[in-house]
Amino acid sequence: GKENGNNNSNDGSKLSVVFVVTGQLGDRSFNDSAHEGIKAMAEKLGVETKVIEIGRDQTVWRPTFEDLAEEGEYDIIITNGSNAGELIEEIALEYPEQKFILFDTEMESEIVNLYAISYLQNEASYIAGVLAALVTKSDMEYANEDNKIGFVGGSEHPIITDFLVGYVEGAKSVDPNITVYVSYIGSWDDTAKGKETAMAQYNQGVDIIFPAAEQAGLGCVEAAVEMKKYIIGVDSDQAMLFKGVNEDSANVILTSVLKEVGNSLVRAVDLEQKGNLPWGTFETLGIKEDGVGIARNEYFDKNVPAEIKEEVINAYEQVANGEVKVTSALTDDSKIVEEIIRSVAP
Amino acid sequence: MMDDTLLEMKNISKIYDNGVFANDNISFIVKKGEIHALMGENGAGKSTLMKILFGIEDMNEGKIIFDGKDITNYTPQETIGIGVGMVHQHFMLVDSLKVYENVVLGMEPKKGIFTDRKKAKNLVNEISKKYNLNVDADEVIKNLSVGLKQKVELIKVLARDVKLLILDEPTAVLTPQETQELFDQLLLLKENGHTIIFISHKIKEVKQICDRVTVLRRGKLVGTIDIDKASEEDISRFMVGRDVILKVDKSIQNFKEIILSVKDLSVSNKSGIKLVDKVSFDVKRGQILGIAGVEGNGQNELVEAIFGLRDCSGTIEFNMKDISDKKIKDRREKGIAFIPEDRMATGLATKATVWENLVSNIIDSDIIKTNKLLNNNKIKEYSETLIENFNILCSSIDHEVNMLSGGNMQKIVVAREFSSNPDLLIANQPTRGIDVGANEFIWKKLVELRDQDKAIILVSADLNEILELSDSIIVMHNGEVVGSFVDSKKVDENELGMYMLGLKRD
Amino acid sequence: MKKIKDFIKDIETLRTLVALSVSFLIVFILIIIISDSPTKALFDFIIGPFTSIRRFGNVIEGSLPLIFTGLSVILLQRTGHYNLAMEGAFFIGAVVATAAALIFKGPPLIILLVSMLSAMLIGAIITGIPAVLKVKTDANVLVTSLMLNHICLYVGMFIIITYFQDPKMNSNYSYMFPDGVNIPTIFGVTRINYGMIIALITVFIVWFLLNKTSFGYKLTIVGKNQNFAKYSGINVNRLIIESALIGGAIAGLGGAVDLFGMYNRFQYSGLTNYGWDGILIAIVARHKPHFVPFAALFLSYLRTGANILSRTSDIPSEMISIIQAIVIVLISAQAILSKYRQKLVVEKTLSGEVI
Amino acid sequence: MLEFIKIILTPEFLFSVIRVMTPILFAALACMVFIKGGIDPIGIEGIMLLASMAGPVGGYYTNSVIGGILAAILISLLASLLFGYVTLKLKSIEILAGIALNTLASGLTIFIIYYVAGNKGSTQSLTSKVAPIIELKIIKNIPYIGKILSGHNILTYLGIILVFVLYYILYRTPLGLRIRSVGENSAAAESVGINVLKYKYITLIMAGTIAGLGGAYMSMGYVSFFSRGMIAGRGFIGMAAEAMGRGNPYGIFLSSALFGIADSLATQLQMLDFPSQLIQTIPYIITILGISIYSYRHKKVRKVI
Ligand SMILES: Nc1ncnc2c1ncn2[C@@H]1O[C@H](COP(=O)(O)OP(=O)(O)OP(=O)(O)O)[C@@H](O)[C@H]1O
Ligand SMILES: Nc1ncnc2c1ncn2[C@@H]1O[C@H](COP(=O)(O)OP(=O)(O)OP(=O)(O)O)[C@@H](O)[C@H]1O
Ligand SMILES: [Mg+2]
Ligand SMILES: [Mg+2]
Repeated sequence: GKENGNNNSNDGSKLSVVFVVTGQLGDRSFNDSAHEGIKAMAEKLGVETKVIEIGRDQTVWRPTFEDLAEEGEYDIIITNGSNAGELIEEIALEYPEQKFILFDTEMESEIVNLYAISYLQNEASYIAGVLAALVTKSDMEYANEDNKIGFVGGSEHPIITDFLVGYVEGAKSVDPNITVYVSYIGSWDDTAKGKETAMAQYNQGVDIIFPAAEQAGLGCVEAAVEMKKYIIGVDSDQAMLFKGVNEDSANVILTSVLKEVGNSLVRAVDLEQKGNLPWGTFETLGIKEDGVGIARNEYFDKNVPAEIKEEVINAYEQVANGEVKVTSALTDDSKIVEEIIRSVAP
Repeated sequence: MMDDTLLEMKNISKIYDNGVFANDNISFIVKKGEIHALMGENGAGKSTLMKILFGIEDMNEGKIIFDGKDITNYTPQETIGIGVGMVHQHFMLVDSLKVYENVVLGMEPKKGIFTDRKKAKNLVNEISKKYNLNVDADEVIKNLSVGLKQKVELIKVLARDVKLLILDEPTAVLTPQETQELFDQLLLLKENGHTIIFISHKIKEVKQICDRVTVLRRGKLVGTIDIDKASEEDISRFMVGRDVILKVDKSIQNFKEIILSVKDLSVSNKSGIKLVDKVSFDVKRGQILGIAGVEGNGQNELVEAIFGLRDCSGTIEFNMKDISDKKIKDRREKGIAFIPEDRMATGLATKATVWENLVSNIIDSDIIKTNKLLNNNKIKEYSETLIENFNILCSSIDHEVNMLSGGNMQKIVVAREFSSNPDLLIANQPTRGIDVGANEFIWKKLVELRDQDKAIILVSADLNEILELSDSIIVMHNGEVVGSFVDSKKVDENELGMYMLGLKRD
Repeated sequence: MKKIKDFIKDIETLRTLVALSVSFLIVFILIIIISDSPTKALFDFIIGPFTSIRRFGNVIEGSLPLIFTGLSVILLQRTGHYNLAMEGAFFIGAVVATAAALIFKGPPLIILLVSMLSAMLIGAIITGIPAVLKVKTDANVLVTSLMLNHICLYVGMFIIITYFQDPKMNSNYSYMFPDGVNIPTIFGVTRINYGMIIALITVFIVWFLLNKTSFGYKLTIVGKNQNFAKYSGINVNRLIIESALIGGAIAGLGGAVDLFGMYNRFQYSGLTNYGWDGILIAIVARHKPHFVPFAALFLSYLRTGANILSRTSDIPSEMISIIQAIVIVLISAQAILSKYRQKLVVEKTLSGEVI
Repeated sequence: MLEFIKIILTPEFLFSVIRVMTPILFAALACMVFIKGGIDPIGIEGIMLLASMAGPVGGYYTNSVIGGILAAILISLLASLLFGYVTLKLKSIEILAGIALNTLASGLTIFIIYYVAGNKGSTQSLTSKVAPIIELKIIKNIPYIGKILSGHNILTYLGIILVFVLYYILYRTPLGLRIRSVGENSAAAESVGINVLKYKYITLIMAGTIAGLGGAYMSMGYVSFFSRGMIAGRGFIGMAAEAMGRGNPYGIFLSSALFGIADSLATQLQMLDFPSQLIQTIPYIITILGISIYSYRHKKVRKVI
């Protein structure tokens, strides 16, 4: 390793980054998305990369980061900041030579070797809410009379609530009288339970569900296929994951709420290579910045009727140009957030 | 090799994992068609030798030849295959299974892929009828008394067609009548050409049915002699190295005040049947009260209820105070001690160490404590004293009890219960499985206790023991007291037998 | 002359060493198959934990919660029941300690004490429930305790999320503990903290209870034969409950110590699994409290090494669990050397070298 | 509330109970066999996890459902026999080996699917093979009942049939008698010439096969792919169901059904506006209450008579 990892553009050698996964790869969610970004960096930017998985057991997090910072083998350590943020701040102060990029978090203190990216997932799920509310009343093949849509979360979690509140607001913007069923699986892994939870909602007349439950959400997709209902994917473009493997699944996923973790990381590292990354700040990426969005893939084109598409795109623009301000579970008062969610409860 | 040799064990040595030298170069021969007794003090190595023969224990050295075949390394399966059957000293029964299931285990009659249950039950019924062993084929083992379990074990081997039958202390838990019946059957088997190895501590029994006796002492062979040529005294001398006279000298009766008074005590079983039915009696200081009865007539339940191991109705007064609501702990503290019938299930924690089993009744007392804390030195001293006094053969007090021989286990129970110097000792089959020497010793101890004006309730399947020791006797039949004799000298064996079988009552 | 007892002890030690070597050998072979630089990988795994003070600190820190749950398991299972509620007790102990630390006001030391005591109390209640149900209704302890663990998790998360969640955090974390409400570290570089002292005191107390008091003796007897215990005049039911209460209190305390020693706010997102680890620890320590710290250190060492391995080498992180499984199983393999042992005992006995 | 009772009475709800019950039933039956043969069942979770991984992978390679199920059974047999080797031959402590097996499985499954499917989370990218749904000819047309009982996965019916089959094997055949005797008192079994080891291995094979079917159900019936950690404690719940059913196949069937009901109930309640975590405790609370009341009555009955 090198004795320190701070300078890179100067000595001309390759920039090196390490992605520390505080969870596991294969979540088809933000970790995988970030991983895609890392791969892209290696390919397009010629960056040297390494991925280390350290799981959810927090006791090993600190030693890992400290070891990495102390060895200084990598110029930049990239990791998810929503859980590890506080820890990284401490370590960043302890090892000012080591640079860190955090995603999914906002940093309040201005630490010069730290850069953070957060995502306005509520904005993207607002669009999803709009779509869902339109679909449930439409005469699409799997839609029914009832004015009911669903949301399935892994467990209660601020980020999940952020998804939820945007979704609800979007749906309400279409029809204030809509009913939104909300269930939590109680697990991020249990696909069978995910399926069970979605089926229970579908049995109540819900015809479209937005699951934000990592892997467990895959069970919801199965429920949709089996019961001939709709799903909105989360984080990555999930319909495309099924393309060619399982067309039935791909066809029930009308769109996906995207959180462009990978792209934003590539952008940040690109900036760093050019010496332009504003260390010590954080950026918040919303629809306007293309940090979040919804997937407009072939299945969206094929399966969503034109008039709905139009209204969805309309909403997209409204959010992008700031006409619509979406409530956030991360920054707004929790009372207000609860109020909104409760207003559409069955 | 002589023609009439069935079994030859040659130079057998066995050292257990813990370093105990259980068999040291033992050789002996069993002839076809004989009943061969194996005798020796507790821990002499009899059971070990038989387990080796049967294939359940490995030996370190030696050779076994059966019917001309070398069976040294046979598994039990193979041993059974060539016609050897064994009744173990401690039951080899599966508790939750029924009697007939235990009997046919390993040789189940089949109907298609299923067990032919009818056939299995018939088999049990046939054998129990033929050998007069009355057991209900459908009863679950764990509900059976020790005596009945022993019968199941016998049925188990008898159901298998065996050439050589090994019986490890089968009579320890049988009543005299049952023993006689068993002997009749053994003799019958012998006539039919079967060979039997018979382990017992009772010289009388051995004299009665055996042809030859091999004696072990401390793991070594002492020798084999013909029964005809030896008297009882000879045999005991051969075994223990001295004369043992199983007789006690008792001073004349000198009863003091009543210490225990039982009134209308009743005990019911699961299905509401009365096992003990309104029993009343008194025990006085300085008295040994024998309770006679055929196994299973409520003696057991009665004494367990007195000690608090069973729910019961009626009153139990000890030293003039009603103790029927008291916990066992209180009863013990008030001065009652109890030797239970079943040492393996109740009397010992066999997986615990020797010292742990020896101190259980004094764990809260200061005898083994300093400043309220257990003191290892005191424990050691205390345990070793008991071991020495009661002549318990064990190499370390830290060994698990299940590494001891059966008789030595029993001695641990007896030693512990005597150690608290109780006012009332309830002794249920105290000498079960104990060698003559130790038997004599325990008898002496019982009488000593009585002479110190303590009281003793003695339950025994051994009528001889009851008659020999008791000052007074009550007889139980079907849960009731059918006869009581303030002076035991006023009754003889035959008369007691009539009472016990319910042919006569007061 | 040597006592046979001591001699057997020597063989036992030898067996453990052989088992350890065999398991490392297997791990080594696995590593050779998977890794491109096996020697470095093996070095990182075995020597890695000793290459810096901080890493060695990790080993010691990691053993702390294991000591508590290991001791807890020893007590919980002493009476022969399969009470697994230490997992829930550990977790809920941390939850309640958090609540106490955030609710009570006062000098930090007092808050700490109150928090730890509340953690012990709730831990005792949790493990006590299966025991009481067993005694009163004869409900199977395994079932009730397994169920309770889930209840602890969900109720604990409910409490944290509903009452103590810090809205500033994008995660289910509680508010920060007040200043000074933590267990200070002993050595600067590492996170080894005074919780270690608490752990060692607990080890001593448990050892003392089990070996020096009639209470401990009685527990052992109840575990070995309940009928015999009853016949000996021991109040079996009371002991089953009491040992569960103490075991739970220790697990709860473990939760609090882990919380205040390693974190400055509540951050568990699920059950910690330290309870299950406790079973391993108890078994490896042969249910003897004074061996618990060593067993815990060993497991922690193994994990630290495996973590370093997965970080520095090309060995995938999943291999860690595989390696752990192999080592743990082989360590307890009694059959290793059993023939040799038997042979030695025979030889020594015959030659009269031992008594 | 009325609304809610209506939901519970719908055939869909009762149908879901059977679906939820199935993996627990398999787990509990496997545990039962383990315990009857005197083997600690704590490794069940890991065995089922391995099987649920092998199902889709096997199905993918053989391109057949049968191939998938056989692969699931095969791997759980291997795991079960490995456990047997380690505990019976090397004499490791069973609980320890069981926990180790669970640890091993959690790592190994991810390792393998990453190798096969290129993803550490699930095998979704493999074309799925699912065990067929069976419509019961006559029952199907009975109103209400038909909707509940017909149309389940073939493995579900197999599980229910197994309850009876196992009952007869264990309690009516020599094989069962021997397994039970070996499990309860191996010395006694040995003393009548039964080869204890052989029957231990038979136990392992039987229980392993059942656990394998349970695992296969998860990934080839319940859902159509394997995902990391997908057994999610169902093996342990199976252990609990076994204990609650007091080791009797019929009792186990009932307690598995109770788990199914409780779990489905909680899923329904999730949709109401209650704190989600508290609702998640419902199945566990019901279980504790259930077993306590049941055991208490059992105990009282035992005392009275
Ligand atoms: N962008 C996202 N899209 C979908 N789900 C998300 C997203 N971000 C977070 N979540 C959900 O919130 C959970 C919490 O994520 P986080 O990164 O804070 O930590 P975690 O360790 O995965 O959480 P936990 O241990 O509580 O499951 C994630 O497991 C994930 O399912
Ligand atoms: N499993 C064992 N492990 C260690 N030592 C044992 C074991 N079984 C028996 N021993 C020891 O071997 C010796 C012989 O025991 P054995 O049971 O053969 O005696 P025995 O002659 O049958 O005595 P008893 O008349 O009391 O039944 C005893 O000292 C005993 O402690
Ligand atoms: Mg609709
Ligand atoms: Mg013997």
